Amino acid sequence: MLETVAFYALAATAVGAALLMISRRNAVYSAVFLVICLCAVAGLYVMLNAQFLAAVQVIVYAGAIMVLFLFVIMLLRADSPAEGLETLSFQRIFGFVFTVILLFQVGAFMKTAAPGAPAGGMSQEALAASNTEMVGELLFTRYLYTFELVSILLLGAIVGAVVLAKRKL
Amino acid sequence: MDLRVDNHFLTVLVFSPLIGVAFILFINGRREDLIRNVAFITSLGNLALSLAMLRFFRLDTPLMQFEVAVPWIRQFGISYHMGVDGVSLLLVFLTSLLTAIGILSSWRYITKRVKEYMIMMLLLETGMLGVFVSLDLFLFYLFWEAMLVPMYFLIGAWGGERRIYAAIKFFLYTMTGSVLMLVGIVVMYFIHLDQFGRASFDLYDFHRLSIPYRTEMWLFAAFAVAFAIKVPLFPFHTWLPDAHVEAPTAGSVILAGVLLKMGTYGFLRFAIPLFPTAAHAFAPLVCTLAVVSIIYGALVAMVQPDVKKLVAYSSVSHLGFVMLGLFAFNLQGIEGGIIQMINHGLSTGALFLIVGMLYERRHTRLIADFGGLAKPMPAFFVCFLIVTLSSIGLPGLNGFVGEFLILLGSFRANLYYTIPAAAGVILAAVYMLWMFQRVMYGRADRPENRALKDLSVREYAVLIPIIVLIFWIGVYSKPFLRTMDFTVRHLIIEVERKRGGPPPAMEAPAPVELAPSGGE
Amino acid sequence: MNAVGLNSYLFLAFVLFLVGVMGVLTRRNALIIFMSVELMLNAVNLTLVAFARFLHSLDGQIFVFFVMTVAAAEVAVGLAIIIGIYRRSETVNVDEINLMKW
Amino acid sequence: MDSPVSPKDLALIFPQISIAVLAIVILLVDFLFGKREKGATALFAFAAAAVTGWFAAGLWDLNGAAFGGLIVVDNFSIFLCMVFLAGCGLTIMLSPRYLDLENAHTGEYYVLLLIAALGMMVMASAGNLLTVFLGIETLSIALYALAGINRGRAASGEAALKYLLLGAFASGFLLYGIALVYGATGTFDLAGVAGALARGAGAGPLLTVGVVLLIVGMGFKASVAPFHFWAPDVYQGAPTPATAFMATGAKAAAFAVFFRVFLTALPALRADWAPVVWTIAVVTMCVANLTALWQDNVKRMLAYSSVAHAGYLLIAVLAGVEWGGPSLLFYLASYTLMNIGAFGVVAAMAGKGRLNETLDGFRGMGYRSPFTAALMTWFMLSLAGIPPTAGFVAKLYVFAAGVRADLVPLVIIAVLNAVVSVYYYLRVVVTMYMREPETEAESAAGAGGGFTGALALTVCAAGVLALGLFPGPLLKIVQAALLAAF
Amino acid sequence: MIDYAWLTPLIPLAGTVINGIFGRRLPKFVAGPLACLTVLCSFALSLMVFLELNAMDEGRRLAVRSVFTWIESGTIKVDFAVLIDPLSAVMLLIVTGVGFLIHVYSLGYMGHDEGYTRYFSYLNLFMFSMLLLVSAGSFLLMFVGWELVGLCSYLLIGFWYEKKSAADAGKKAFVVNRVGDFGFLLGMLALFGVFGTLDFEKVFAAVRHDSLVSPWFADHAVPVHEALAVATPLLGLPLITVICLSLFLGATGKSAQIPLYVWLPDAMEGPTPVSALIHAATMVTAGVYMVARCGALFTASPDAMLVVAYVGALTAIFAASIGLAQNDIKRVLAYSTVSQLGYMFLACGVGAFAAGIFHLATHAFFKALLFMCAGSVMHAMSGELDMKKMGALAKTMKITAVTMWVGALTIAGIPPLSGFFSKDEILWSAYSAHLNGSETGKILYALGAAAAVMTAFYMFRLIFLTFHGKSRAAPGVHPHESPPSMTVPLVVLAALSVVAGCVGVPELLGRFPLSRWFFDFLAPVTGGGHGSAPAAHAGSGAEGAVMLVSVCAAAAGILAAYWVYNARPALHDRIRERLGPVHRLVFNKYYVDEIYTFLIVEPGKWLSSRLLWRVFDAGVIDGVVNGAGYLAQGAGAVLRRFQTGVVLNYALFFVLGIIVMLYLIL
Repeated sequence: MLETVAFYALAATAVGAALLMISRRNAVYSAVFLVICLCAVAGLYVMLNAQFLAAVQVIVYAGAIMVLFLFVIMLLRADSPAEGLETLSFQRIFGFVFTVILLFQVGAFMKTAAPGAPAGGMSQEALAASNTEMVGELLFTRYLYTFELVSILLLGAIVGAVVLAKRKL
Repeated sequence: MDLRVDNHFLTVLVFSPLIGVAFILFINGRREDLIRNVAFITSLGNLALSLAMLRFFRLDTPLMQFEVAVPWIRQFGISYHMGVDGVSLLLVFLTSLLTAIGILSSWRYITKRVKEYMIMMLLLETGMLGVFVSLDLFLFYLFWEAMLVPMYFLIGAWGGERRIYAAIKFFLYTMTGSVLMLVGIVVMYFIHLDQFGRASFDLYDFHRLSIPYRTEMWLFAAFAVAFAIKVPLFPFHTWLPDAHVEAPTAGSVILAGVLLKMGTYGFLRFAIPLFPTAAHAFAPLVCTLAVVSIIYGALVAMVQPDVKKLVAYSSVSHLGFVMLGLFAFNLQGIEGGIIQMINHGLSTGALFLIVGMLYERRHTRLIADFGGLAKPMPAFFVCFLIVTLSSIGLPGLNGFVGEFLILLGSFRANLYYTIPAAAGVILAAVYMLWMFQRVMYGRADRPENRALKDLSVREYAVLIPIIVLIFWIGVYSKPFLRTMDFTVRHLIIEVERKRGGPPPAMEAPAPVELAPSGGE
Repeated sequence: MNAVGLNSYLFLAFVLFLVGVMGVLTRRNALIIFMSVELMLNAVNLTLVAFARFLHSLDGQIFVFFVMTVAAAEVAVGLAIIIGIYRRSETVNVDEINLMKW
Repeated sequence: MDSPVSPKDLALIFPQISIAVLAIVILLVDFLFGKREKGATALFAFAAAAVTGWFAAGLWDLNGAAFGGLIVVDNFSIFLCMVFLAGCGLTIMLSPRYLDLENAHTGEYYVLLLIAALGMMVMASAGNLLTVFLGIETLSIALYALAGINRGRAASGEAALKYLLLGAFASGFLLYGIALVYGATGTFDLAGVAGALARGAGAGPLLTVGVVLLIVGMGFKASVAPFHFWAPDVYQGAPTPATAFMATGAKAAAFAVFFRVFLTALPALRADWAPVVWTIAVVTMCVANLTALWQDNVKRMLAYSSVAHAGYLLIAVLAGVEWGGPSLLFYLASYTLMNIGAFGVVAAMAGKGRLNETLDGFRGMGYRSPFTAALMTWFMLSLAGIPPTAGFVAKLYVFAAGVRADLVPLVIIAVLNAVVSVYYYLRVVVTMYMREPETEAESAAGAGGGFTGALALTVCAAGVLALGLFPGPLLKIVQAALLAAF
Repeated sequence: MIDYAWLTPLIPLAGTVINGIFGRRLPKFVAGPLACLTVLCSFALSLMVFLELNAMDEGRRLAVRSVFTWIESGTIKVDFAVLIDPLSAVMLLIVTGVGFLIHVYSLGYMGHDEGYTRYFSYLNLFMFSMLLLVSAGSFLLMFVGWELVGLCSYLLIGFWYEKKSAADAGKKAFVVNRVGDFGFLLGMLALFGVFGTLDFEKVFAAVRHDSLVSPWFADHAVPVHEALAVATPLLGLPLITVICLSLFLGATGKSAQIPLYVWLPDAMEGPTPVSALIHAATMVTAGVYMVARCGALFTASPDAMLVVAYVGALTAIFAASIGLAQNDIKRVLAYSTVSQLGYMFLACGVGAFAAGIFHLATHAFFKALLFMCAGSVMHAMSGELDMKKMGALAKTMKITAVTMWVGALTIAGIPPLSGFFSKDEILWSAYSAHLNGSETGKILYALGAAAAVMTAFYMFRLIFLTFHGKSRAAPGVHPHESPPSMTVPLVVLAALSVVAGCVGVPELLGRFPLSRWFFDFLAPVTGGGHGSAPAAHAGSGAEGAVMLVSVCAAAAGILAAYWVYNARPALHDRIRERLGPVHRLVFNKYYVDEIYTFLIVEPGKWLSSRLLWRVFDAGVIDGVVNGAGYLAQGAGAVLRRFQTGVVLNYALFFVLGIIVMLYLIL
């Protein structure tokens, strides 16, 4: 019961924040609503026994990344509501229509679909008990390769970001 | 197939122009006369090889000669397989001859970018020769397409006003047809793979296929469209006038003299023997189109104001005869068709040379700009007259032999096509003579026409070999017909055998023997 | 087992995803578009975690971890690009960035 | 628990390690060279690509999976690695002069190229949807940066932004697709997915939607319609050598993934995805070829052309493993050579402060710089599929594969499209040989490319010729690669 | 000598080659005589051949000599072979004989022309072609000569090519001939289809012996008469009729019969010796020769024979009527030629092939004579052709006047000149022929007799207008007699015209050595000497009556002409006014040229130029081709608009793509 209530509360928060995010004219507000949305999703992660991810979500995503966003928004003075509606009206109408079509095309399946057979072979309880530990272990054993790969990816991102953003080469 | 390497004579023949190309590449582009000489000597060398081939060609066998077969791309069973038989022999010779003549005729006509021009001419020669000797469909297609490129350059870079339009139209139109043929070739490849478990693009292997009826029809259609565009058969002909008009003289000569023959050659070498049933099924359509080409080409040629365009449409008409002959499926028809290919190459080639000579002198090709040229240019008059008459099909000149045999063959196959086709003979006289009259006869009203120079030594050299052949074939065609006799007989027998029809009616009608008591 | 079924999570994630899509399609501020993309990724993450939960598998969570990392990397590069654009043309409106077309 | 890394695993990813480490080394070494000496960095980068290629070649016929199936190193992937690295090396050779002229020569450029190559290699050998994703992202992030690296030009930044926004958008869909496939089959492992599907598990509308979204995600990278819109803009805006790499390597990697995912993991669903891919192929070919007819900017035209080629390549994917696989590999190899060559010529057209990418700049080039023009002609012919070029054999092979798979209508559409494409390829040739320059600037539009550039172009041209006339050895290799891999 | 008969055509060819190649470097006094010499050699050779043949047994006068194989393809084998039999021997003699005289005449006539050597090379080429035509051993080789004489005709009519009318006339001649050749070609194809050979003696022998043949439409051997009786599809006529009519179409073209006669009057644009040689004496008779040569075939088809006879008779009277009103001296002669050729066909049509050939021979003499006289007149009048501007020339041109009188009397049919005998033979054959009932013969006879009156009238109209009455010459024209090289041939031909009749005298007028020689000699070829056969059953009374009528007709014509044009010069203007429209109709040659132009030439041009070329070819066919290109470009133009440059639009298409894909797959 509590879980259901929590789910709907978080879900409503997430969707509401998301809708507000995309509809605010001021980019700063959007960023703030996105943070709220991300936190709500983090709450859902907890409910799904993904405590580690929930933590990462709040710290890295909502914390670091969104701060970076806000920083850039301020830097570029993009918070001023410069957007006009009319120039993009057809784009907006179609954007809305297409999204709704997608909702009806696929939404129904989302409510009826069932996952495949359990593949992990681990009980929920075990997973819940030491989520962080297990994720960590997997990352450094089975997924060591990808972990290292991501480091190169990040290196590339850093190099790229530096090259692109540096004032003078 | 068992791979025999008889000799590499054909390799040398086909690729010898590339030697010239290699030399020319290293000559400074400003030394134009040297380039011309090298190109001409190369083409003469090639012509000498062709003559040697004629000399050593054996007349007593239908089989391929000078055959060379080397595995090339084993994964697809593609082999470097070439050979010459009676069908292709004369065409190879014609190619060598017309290229040499074309190069000679370009001596003063081409003054810009001589180096590139000569390279293209020689590349074109290799491409054309390759088409006529390839016995592997991959190899054939390779030459068939590759040859478009130098021709495209010749039209596009050295042509007239609308050269780019013409060049692109030529390229795209012909390519549209040939890509469909490529799909057809691939389909055959897989049929062969399934039936024999072995990859091959070899013509010999494809002859052994048994193809389901529907497939055969489709395959024939794919091949036929490619070839019909090249021929060009009505209604696929509209690229031809444009290409001819815009091309430089030598380009037109080769276009008319050789390239169009690739279409008819393709029918004879591939489309008919590979798909005999379909070929017979399609024969009414093809013959109808051929007859329409004959009449239509002639009628439209009649009213052209531009000499080159007129000759171009006349090609449509003449090639219609060839097609009619080939689709008679009998000895006279096919032999007439082949001879007519040669004839058309000679006479139309010569006509384009003549138009080129006029253009060099007057920088116009409009009939209305000429008139009264007979007086200042008597020798030119004679040559032009002979060539015109050859094109009309005057007996005693080459054109007649081909047309007569075609009509004879076609008459035996289906006389309904023969009657309108024979009527085309009348129209040929109308449009050619009318043109001839307007150009050569009358009073030279324009002063520039009055001052024209007669043929130069080089121009004699260009025209005389053709005229000699025009007379030779016209007066004594037997040696030419003999080169193809065995091959064509064999081909007809094979076609009939594959169709499973009655044994070939090669000997009907039997000649009447003189009754012993009668007449004397 | 669970009071809230998998489908609820899936549907929620899908809705969030579509909100992100709608954001991309309807906004012209590059930064907001970019945030909408982050929202889409987030929705995917939720889907993955939900599946992981119901499949009794941690792979999904691991995947989410990598998605987050990649998202961070993309943000880094993306913001650098946006800054570069802004420096040159003083705008972050994507419909004004159309030098190249047709 | 055992050590997570076995020596064999390390051996199999040694080329990846090599290129990653060398990239870092170059990043550091780059500091040694001054602003005008970045050519030395290029040399190092070329060496890095070459060495890695040598390592990769050493893995031929090893055919194994590493890291629990995250990575599958088989001949298929090794062949593609060689193609990527060749493309990378050629791109590096084309770059110095262009970047110097554009004042955008930095060492980071080469590092990013190498990282992009790493991403491609990961994609080619990905055995798991996670590696697929990470490979794509590694590649993409490097390419986003490469597209925008020419900061002197607005177009470069615009290209980067467009690429990034759409790329991220597409990643979202790809991820959603991966998530749905995971949900339906319970695994990210390609073989696992195939196994689950073979057991009859998971099939359902969610999985189908997931497959569609996978097509979307990978189709974006492969630039197939209607997900190709980024390609012309990005190709045009990015520095030309980088474009060359994008158009060849990235596309090849995308098709490698496409092929592997759909033919290893999802063959069971072929009946579902084949019609969709069929349609996409037709739309891609037609849209790209028809739009390309109008392009006056050669680079942009080549971009549309590369989209069109993606359409042809889809035929290979549809044709299946036996014929489609080798034809795909052959096509990608030939395509890499001829397209890098073509973009290389465009790069070579650049002069100080002028890119000369439009057709006007090519006027009369056939006589101004005959060698480059001849090479360009050669590449155009190859792209158009005229024998005796590699492009012809490649097209023939792919179309043959299509015929084999009973896709004759599709093949006919494709060959007709190829005819249409001839028009715009020949337009370049027409301009070079048949039109005279009209302005001073046009007649001055140079074509050099520097020594390395010319060398790279020559290598490409020679390769195109060699593959066109004697494709046998390479055919043997690609057929062997597929036999061992699938 | 028969073994060398094949040289007969080739000797003049050598002349052509020498004059053609070295012509401009040869002096005139070499080129012309050289040409004459070659013809003289041929004549000598022909004479020897003729004598040798004549010396043989009557039944064995046939020799085929093959020189080399020209075409060989499967069953068709055509040799370059000559056939020497009485018919070809006679023809060879006529052609070389008259040809030689005209060559000599040309030496003078063309003496001052700048195209002197060109003229003689053409003329020699003509001799070659004509000799080839008459000596050919097969249909195909005959066709070669047939076409080549057409070519020479084209070249010689257009000899003065700077005159547009000359060039046009040349082309017209060639094209109209081609229409006829089309028929010849079809007939030949059908013959090959039936007989499997084109050699004359094999075909005719098969017909004669009714051998077994395997025609193309039957799958087994059948006798010739069955094969030839097969009804042809579409037409329903027996095959033999179709073949004969096809061949006859060829003959009407070459021999200027209805409906293809229109080229001959225009052909007078050529030099007068050419008109004499080609368009009077030799080439135009090729059709008659061909029909006579194929007598065996034609006799097998009564319907075809009837057509031949009617066409001949109608042409005879039709052309003669046009000749009544022409003022151009050469055109009068041209229509006269057409008319006389009609007589010859009439003879062939009624089966009297030998009579046709006989008339051919005499006609060759007198018509060549008339033309050359006309040429002499023109020579004297500085090229003037209009008879209205002549008159009283008899005073200054004695020889010409006398010889022309002889020619006119001959053609009018005044005994005992040769024309009387040959024409009478034809008229009598027609009168006595049994074709489709005897009335037909009588009708044909009536037509012929009427034409005879007209002939006499227009010939003497010409004579009186030209040589008598007052001179109406333009000032500055000083008529003078021609040089001997021209007058000597006139005299020779006049003599021949006078005496030639004695080898074909009707038995009614007595028998003497050689009196029926011509018919007897030709009998093996033309079949049983038709010329004399009717006499046996029609009775000599009727024959005498026919003869008398002929003479009266000729006399009436001459007197009428005298009355109108000499005795009462003012009368003819009144007659012309009285006749009004009829005169205009006749004067304008029944507007046949205009009708042809209106019905065939103009629609053809319009069809080709406007409809086929500009609308259909450029518009429809090329429109489709270019349209495909434009369509592609247009589609491209639309599609590229989707590439707006705005990334958001791209995302929109992206999503749209997904929606469509989902729609497809779900």
